[in-house]
Amino acid sequence: NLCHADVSLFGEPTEFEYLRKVLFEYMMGRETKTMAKVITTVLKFPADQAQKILEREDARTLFTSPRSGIF
Amino acid sequence: NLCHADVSLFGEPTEFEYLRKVLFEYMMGRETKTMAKVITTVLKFPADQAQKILEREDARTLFTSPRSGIF
Amino acid sequence: MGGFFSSIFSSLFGTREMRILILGLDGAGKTTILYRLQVGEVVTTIPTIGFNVETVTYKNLKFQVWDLGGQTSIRPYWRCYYSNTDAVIYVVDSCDRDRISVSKSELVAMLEEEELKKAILVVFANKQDMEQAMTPTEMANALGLPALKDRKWQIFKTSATKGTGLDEAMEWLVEALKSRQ
Amino acid sequence: MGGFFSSIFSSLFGTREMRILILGLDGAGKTTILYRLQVGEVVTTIPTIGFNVETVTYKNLKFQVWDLGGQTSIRPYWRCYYSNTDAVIYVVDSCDRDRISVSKSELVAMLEEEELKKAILVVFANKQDMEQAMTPTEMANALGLPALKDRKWQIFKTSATKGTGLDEAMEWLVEALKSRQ
Ligand SMILES: Nc1nc2c(ncn2[C@@H]2O[C@H](COP(=O)(O)OP(=O)(O)OP(=O)(O)O)[C@@H](O)[C@H]2O)c(=O)[nH]1
Ligand SMILES: Nc1nc2c(ncn2[C@@H]2O[C@H](COP(=O)(O)OP(=O)(O)OP(=O)(O)O)[C@@H](O)[C@H]2O)c(=O)[nH]1
Ligand SMILES: [Mg+2]
Ligand SMILES: [Mg+2]
Repeated sequence: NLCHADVSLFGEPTEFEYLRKVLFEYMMGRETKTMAKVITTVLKFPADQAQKILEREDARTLFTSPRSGIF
Repeated sequence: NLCHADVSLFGEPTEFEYLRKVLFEYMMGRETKTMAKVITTVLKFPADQAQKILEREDARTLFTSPRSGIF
Repeated sequence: MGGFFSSIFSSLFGTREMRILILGLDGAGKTTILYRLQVGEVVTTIPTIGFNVETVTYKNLKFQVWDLGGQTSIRPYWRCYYSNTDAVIYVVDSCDRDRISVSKSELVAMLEEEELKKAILVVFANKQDMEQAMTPTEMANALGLPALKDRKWQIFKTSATKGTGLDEAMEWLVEALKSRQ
Repeated sequence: MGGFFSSIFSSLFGTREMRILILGLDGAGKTTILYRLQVGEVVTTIPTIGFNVETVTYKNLKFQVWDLGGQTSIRPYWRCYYSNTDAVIYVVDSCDRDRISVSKSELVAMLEEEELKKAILVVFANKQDMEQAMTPTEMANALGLPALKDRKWQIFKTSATKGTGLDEAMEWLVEALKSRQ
């Protein structure tokens, strides 16, 4: 049986594990902008939704970026 | 071929669509506590990771909950 | 004496949104009911893969109402939404005799959950506009409602498309929520 | 005169973390290199499903170094990490002649990305401790490096396990980053 539980929509279990890792970091608030890009790509979000999510990330990193305090 | 692109690790494409919907709401900052529960369940996060995520949600809803202003 | 506290309580009751879940098998009419309650109209629905959540105001009370998709593969995730739930509206298609036992076991599993211990249960015997509809008594028995312990519950005949029975059910629910305070 | 501005610049350069990506096929030695750079030791690695990100301090400069998993199925996601990248360390297993062409096409695709237009490229011809290792010249040609346009690049022989070649490569990278300011 080729369709065992480890065969994923992603083609490979690796991708599933990858998603979990990236999501965990995102949900713990780490590098959220980059993680958001990965998540929306891996899960093939429709373009409009991906854009909304990334715009929201831009808005929130404005307030919390460690780089924003330099100037 | 039973293993076409719509067959997912989740067993069903419905679950994949479901995950995307819930994640979108989470990433847009809506009902994040509930969404976090769903996400960690759907993706079968290890118990320790799920707990860390939910603790973090508890901590942040303390500051942003619409109910917290009542008293 | 009691005036001060009761006015705090009533304003609290007036301010705090009650959390209500609409649950039931796919196709039972949950989404139709949600929007019937919210906007008073029959909307065209597609199967809910995910959820709808709306604020419904009824008799000056605000409810945050969650309508969760009922398909088999996503039913296991209902439990992720149980926390802080004040009431469950359990919707059953009164014509779907084939799946009444499935509907029963989902209901039983749900009521066993600790997080729903104090939740009020309203069963909507929906699609009563159809000829073959089970009667509420028939359905109550099929679902095992009379055997429920430590649960405030009631069953109502409804037709979400015709809009019948919903008012009566919501009125009962509001009273039940109030008297629970 | 210039003292004031140059001290601002040096403190800026000293404060702002440079963003560096370590890319390359699976098994090339990326994770081994990351921790060699960070803690100066050879760590035991497992294939990276996801990434490692560490702050590496080198000659008073702080780098945020991302080591991304290189397996085929997750390689398409490298591009999600490209934004704001100052340099790419591209790691190649010098003994993996079978996949040098795969390594080349991944490199070419990467360098075509707009977001990496200004990124400096350092190729690590890794596993030079092995007998069958390709020479840097051989590898540079196999990767098509001499044909690169508008790109600051260099190739170095390294052995992450023996710890050879890394210092030289990092020194070049630091100078390249500084002179780019
Ligand atoms: N005849 C009749 N049809 C109804 C009634 N309520 C809903 N329906 C119809 O039943 C079908 C399913 O209704 P939905 O509200 O989408 O069902 P649901 O419970 O939300 O289903 P899922 O989202 O899949 O869980 C639709 O075609 C509705 O128009 C009713 O009272 N009578
Ligand atoms: N002989 C030799 N082995 C090395 C060298 N560098 C790394 N290795 C070994 O190569 C294997 C793979 O190394 P990793 O650092 O895990 O490879 P990677 O590039 O991170 O692989 P992915 O995470 O799958 O992308 C390990 O067994 C390392 O010990 C080297 O310079 N020489
Ligand atoms: Mg629905
Ligand atoms: Mg690795």
